Amino acid sequence: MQTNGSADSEALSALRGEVRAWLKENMPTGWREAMTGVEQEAFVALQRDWFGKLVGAGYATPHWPAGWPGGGRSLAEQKVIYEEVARADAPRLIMYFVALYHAACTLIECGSQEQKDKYLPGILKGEVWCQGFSEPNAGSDLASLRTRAELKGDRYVINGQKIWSTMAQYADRCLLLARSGPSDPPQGGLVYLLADMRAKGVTVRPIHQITGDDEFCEVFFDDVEVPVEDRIGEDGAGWAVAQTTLASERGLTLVELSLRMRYALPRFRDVMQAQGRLDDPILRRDLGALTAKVHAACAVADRYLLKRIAGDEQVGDASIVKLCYSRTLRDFVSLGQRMAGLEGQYDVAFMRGATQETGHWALDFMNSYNWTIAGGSDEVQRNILSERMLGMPREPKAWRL
Amino acid sequence: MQTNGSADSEALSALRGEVRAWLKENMPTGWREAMTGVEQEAFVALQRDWFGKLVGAGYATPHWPAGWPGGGRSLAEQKVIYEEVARADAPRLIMYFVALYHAACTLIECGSQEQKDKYLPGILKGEVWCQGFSEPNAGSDLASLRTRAELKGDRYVINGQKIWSTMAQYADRCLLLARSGPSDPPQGGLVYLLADMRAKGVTVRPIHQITGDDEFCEVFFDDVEVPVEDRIGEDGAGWAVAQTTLASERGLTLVELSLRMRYALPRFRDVMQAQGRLDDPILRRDLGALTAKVHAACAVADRYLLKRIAGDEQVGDASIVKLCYSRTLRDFVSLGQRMAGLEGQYDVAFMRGATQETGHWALDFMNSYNWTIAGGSDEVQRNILSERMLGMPREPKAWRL
Amino acid sequence: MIEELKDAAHRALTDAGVGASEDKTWPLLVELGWLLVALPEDLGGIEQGLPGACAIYGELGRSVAAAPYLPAMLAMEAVTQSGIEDRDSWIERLSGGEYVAAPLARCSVRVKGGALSGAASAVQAADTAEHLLVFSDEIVAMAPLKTKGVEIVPRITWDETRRLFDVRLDGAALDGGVVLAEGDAARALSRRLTVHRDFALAAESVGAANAMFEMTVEYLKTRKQYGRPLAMFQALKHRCADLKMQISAAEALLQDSLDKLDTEDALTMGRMAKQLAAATYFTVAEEAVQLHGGIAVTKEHACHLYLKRALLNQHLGEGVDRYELDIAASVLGA
Amino acid sequence: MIEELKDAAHRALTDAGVGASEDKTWPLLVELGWLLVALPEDLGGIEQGLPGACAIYGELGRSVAAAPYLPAMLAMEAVTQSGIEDRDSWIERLSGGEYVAAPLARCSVRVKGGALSGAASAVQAADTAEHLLVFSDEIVAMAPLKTKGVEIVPRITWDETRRLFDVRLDGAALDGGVVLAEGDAARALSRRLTVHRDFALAAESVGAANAMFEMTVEYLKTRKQYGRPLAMFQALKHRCADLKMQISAAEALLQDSLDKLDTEDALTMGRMAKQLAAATYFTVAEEAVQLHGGIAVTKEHACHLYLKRALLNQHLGEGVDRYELDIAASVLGA
Repeated sequence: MQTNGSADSEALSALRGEVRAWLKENMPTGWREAMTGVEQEAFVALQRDWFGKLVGAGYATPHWPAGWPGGGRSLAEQKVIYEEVARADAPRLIMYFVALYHAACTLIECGSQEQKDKYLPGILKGEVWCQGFSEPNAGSDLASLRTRAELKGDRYVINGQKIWSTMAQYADRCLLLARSGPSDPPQGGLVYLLADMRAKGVTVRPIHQITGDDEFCEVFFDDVEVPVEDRIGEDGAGWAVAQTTLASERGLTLVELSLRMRYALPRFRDVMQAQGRLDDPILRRDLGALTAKVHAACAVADRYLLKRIAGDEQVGDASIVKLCYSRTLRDFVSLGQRMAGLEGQYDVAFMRGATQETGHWALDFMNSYNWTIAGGSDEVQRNILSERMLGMPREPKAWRL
Repeated sequence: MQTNGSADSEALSALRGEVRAWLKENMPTGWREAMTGVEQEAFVALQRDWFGKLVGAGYATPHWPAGWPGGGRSLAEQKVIYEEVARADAPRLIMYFVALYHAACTLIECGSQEQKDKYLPGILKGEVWCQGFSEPNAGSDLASLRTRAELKGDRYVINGQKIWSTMAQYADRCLLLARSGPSDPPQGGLVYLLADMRAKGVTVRPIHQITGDDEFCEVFFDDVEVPVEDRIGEDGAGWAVAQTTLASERGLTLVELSLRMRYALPRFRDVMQAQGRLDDPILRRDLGALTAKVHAACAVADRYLLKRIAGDEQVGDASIVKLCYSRTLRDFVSLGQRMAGLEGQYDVAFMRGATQETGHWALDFMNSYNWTIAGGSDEVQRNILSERMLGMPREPKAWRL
Repeated sequence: MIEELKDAAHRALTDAGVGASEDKTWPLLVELGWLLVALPEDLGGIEQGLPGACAIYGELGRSVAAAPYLPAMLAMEAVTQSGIEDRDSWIERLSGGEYVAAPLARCSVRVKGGALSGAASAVQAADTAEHLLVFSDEIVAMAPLKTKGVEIVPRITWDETRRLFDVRLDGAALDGGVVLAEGDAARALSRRLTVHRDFALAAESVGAANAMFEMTVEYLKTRKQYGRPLAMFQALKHRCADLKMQISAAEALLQDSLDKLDTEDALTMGRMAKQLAAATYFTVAEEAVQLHGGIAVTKEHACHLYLKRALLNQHLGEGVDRYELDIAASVLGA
Repeated sequence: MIEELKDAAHRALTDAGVGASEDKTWPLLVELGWLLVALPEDLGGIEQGLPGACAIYGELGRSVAAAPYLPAMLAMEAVTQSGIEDRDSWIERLSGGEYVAAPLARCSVRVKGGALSGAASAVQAADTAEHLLVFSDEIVAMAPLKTKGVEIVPRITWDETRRLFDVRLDGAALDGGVVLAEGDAARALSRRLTVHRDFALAAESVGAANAMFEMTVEYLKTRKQYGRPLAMFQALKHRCADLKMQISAAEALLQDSLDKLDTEDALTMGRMAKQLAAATYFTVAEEAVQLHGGIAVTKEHACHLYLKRALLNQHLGEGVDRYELDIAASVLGA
């Protein structure tokens, strides 16, 4: 079913055609198979290669200001690029996402001119950044962040532990949120630093995931020094800067991911056929109900971006998009693993950089938790939605144990 | 599938045979059809007639002490009677349930000898009692009960409003829970009275239900006088007496109701056949999953009663039974109404004293709320279960607005 | 333009009240020109197409109004799209408020020797209408109802805001009626009407779900237990959040589809929109009653009107399961 | 007696630890005599029947232990029920801890000229076992594995606590093996083994679901957010309450069925017990991971062992959908 494009302006159509043609020419084929059961290094090589191609074509940084390669694109144009990447089932730039979006947008919006000059060119050259926000036992509760940043002369001395840092084992730099003062109000007392991952006292430990992958890491800071000039914003303003970081992808990721899910619907045909159940009304009924939900998830993500383009976004809208994607994804992978039967349990494919719709259903099922738990869990989204969008009262803040 | 009886002792088997034979002989046949679309009076006549027969046979009061007709039966024997009533699809004694269980058990356990002598014989003769616990805007929050009982000399003067009182329009007496003092602790300050429904100042207003029935009522008390000798227990002990009332049916009702659901499973065959979908794998798959749940709900209710018989009951057990029944019932009626299709929407049967498995699926669907909302809603059961059984902490009581 | 239309409809129907009768709402919608919403400008309409009509369906759903707007709009669409000579006079009659009937579920009608035979199911307004719009792959026609060979059987539903009938045609003459399309043209037009019907039911369901949900959140904010508003209890909040997300999804799918109507996939898009909207509305209704508690199972409260409509809407159109199977076929290519 | 057995097993397996290896748990269960649980007293067993065995399955599920107890017990049951002459020596070998293999999913095996052909699916322990128990309506036999015509294909699963294989027999000789039943007797014995297998999978699933659920509630009580333990958040409490109710239902159905095993409906009862238990376990696993959050998707935590077992258990036996269809047939009488 063709649902992209019909609403495009002529300019957008032209861009779409251009991106589609470029992808056809340049996209690495068979990358999924090549990433199955291999060591992390092979995946890193693929990421570097693909990153280089995209930067060269100007498709890696359409969201950067004009003047940078491919920069100055409107959100509508960025959306077209994301849609075409999803359509082509190109690799996601997992290793560079933090650098290209989180780091770059934070620098562009909140960094000094010196900081921009110092760091942005490096990103384009392929420096890898990681995020140091989450901590063990902190979840989405910023007030309980415990990594300390102590100002001593012209440098901060960092001690503490971060977790869920994507591909930190390859990172050159880290976006580090640390505590330099008391958490009163809860968002207060935080400082936002750009830490050197090669500095003395930094230890990275990859986390062994249940799928066999290890794309997330723990990062330990032991008397690590960060010069004051690598602080973004004022001391104590870390929370506000972090908001900029988190807002940087602007809904594009979920447009891409829901489209990937939609383009993967034919995988159900494959699994039904493999099971000899292509004509089974039971599976067909379930697939029909799911298909409507998948299309709806795409529509939700799509319309959210249109709202942003029109400047109409309302509080809670982003939570709807996230929750809708994550619940639909869970339905998607659940049905797939159900259909795949016993054979699906024998399919122990372990694929680097797998998205959630590889057709290896047990793997996809396990990977789906990356979207129901991480990046603001479903539970956090439900809190935001009910309290901020529906105006259902919060429990008074005074209610503490 | 035969799952009753195999665990019976010889004596229980004999009782089962006796009850079964009696029901075959005495049960009103075609009562469901006769109760469809009729006025309340016809239903009342059926109830009176059936009550008389059951009392005569000693099957109405097996739970009363020895000496009363059929009394002194063990819980295991009572269970056999309930099971057979469900199996026969006999009418439920809706109009007399409060008298036979709530009123009688409260009198037997907490009443004075004078009170027992005064009221128990009348119950056997067919006096109808109703319950006056719930109030508008009180739900399950006893602390917010507002009906006032003011002691003036040798009588209480009652003012207030009760709701959800089953068949109060036919009641002679009311089990009335009212406030005679402050609610500190929340359960405090309540008095338990036996009010005369014919007294001056009592007004009963039937509630028009969405199914067309009106088996519930609002009851208004306007300076109604109740003599002090009609108080059960001490002034202020109302909450404790009410607990006796509520515990009086001891799990028998849910044994009966889940069995009724199980015995009604063949109704799915009827609806599938009527829709020409008897062989449809979609419906069969759904029916298969439901069937296991229905049998499980029976097993849950059954084993709970066995635990009570053995004196092994644990806190929260009753909530599991209630929640399991109500959720399974919802699944049951949802599937039925789904299967019944458009024709099911045209089946606007309005049946007095309908249980939840009449095969009129839209009606059954609507009636199913009687079990997910009333008698401790699903939400209340989940609170009890998580806090009292699983030991998940309550929010501190000091958390009030 | 569509936003203005929607706002105006919202105001008018809010004034009329929830579950307002046909006597009240039919003259209202005729007077306010809602029958002209989709009609091209050169025929005297305001040319807002199906998206415009869906704005009205949504508002009618919001207020569970009783007026037989959908059959009238199907008839308008059928007549407009046809090449018949006296099209303008038909449009005039219909837009003037003459009642017309149409099936909201299956319709299997064939022509034999210039007369119609077959059955139309869940026909709204068959008792007050002059004509019945029938549409199948073989024929689309306005069939006279007050003639021999027509049997009209009332089918009372729990949803009292809709008067439905089964209509059986047994060699019913077409005199006074008109054939709108036959052969390939009938197939195309019938398909177009099916798409319209599915989107209409979707829009109505989304509107009703929204209204019922808002009513529920308001109730939870008002009603207190244990010294706090129910809306402060996190378990209820999370359930509301899930419902809001589901309604938003059904609504987004509907709106997104309406933006892209001219693709070849309109039929499947209508199927998906209707299926998801009706299923979501049912979920919302089921939860809304539970969250309201006892008051919702009394006739004093409006909840039941929405609940009964939700029950019915699942089964209109092709009915449950059939939609899902059709959608699956579009994915599986068979 | 069964309670004591269960407690002893619980203690022993708690000592062995979650997900303990076959090397550790197999000798343990042989030594503690768990293979004798269902064996009649006159054959040297402790005669606790299937309910006794299910107590052990439950505890093995609780600790996601790797030992191939189920194939061994199926073989014990098959041999015990057969009328073969050298029954006692077979029982001795098996109860002494000789590994034996059996299919945990479909088995379609036929006899041709004294040799076996067909396939057995999800065969546990086929690599270490001397014999494979095959059972179908046609034949029940202990087939030698280390002989010509036997192909053993390892099937690695996500659940690393189970070593599964596909075994294909192509005219495999029975020398050194034994036919346990043929014809009507085979049908009856095969049915009995199927019932045993279904109840075993049910018991294991219920045990695992309980353990995973308890682990989750404990975690929620310990872990704090916004100054309170997660267990105080009502939305999470209600989800836990629903899970507890569902586990209790699956458990009650299992226990209730085990009390009534000698009815003619044992096959359907086994179907229902397995279907509900496996589905419930899956739901519990899905929710438990979500409630644990990030830690549950790391190998440092035991959650994933339970999750992977839950995924697998759905598909063992007859597999999803097939159970439901069989149960429905028992209601519909066809």
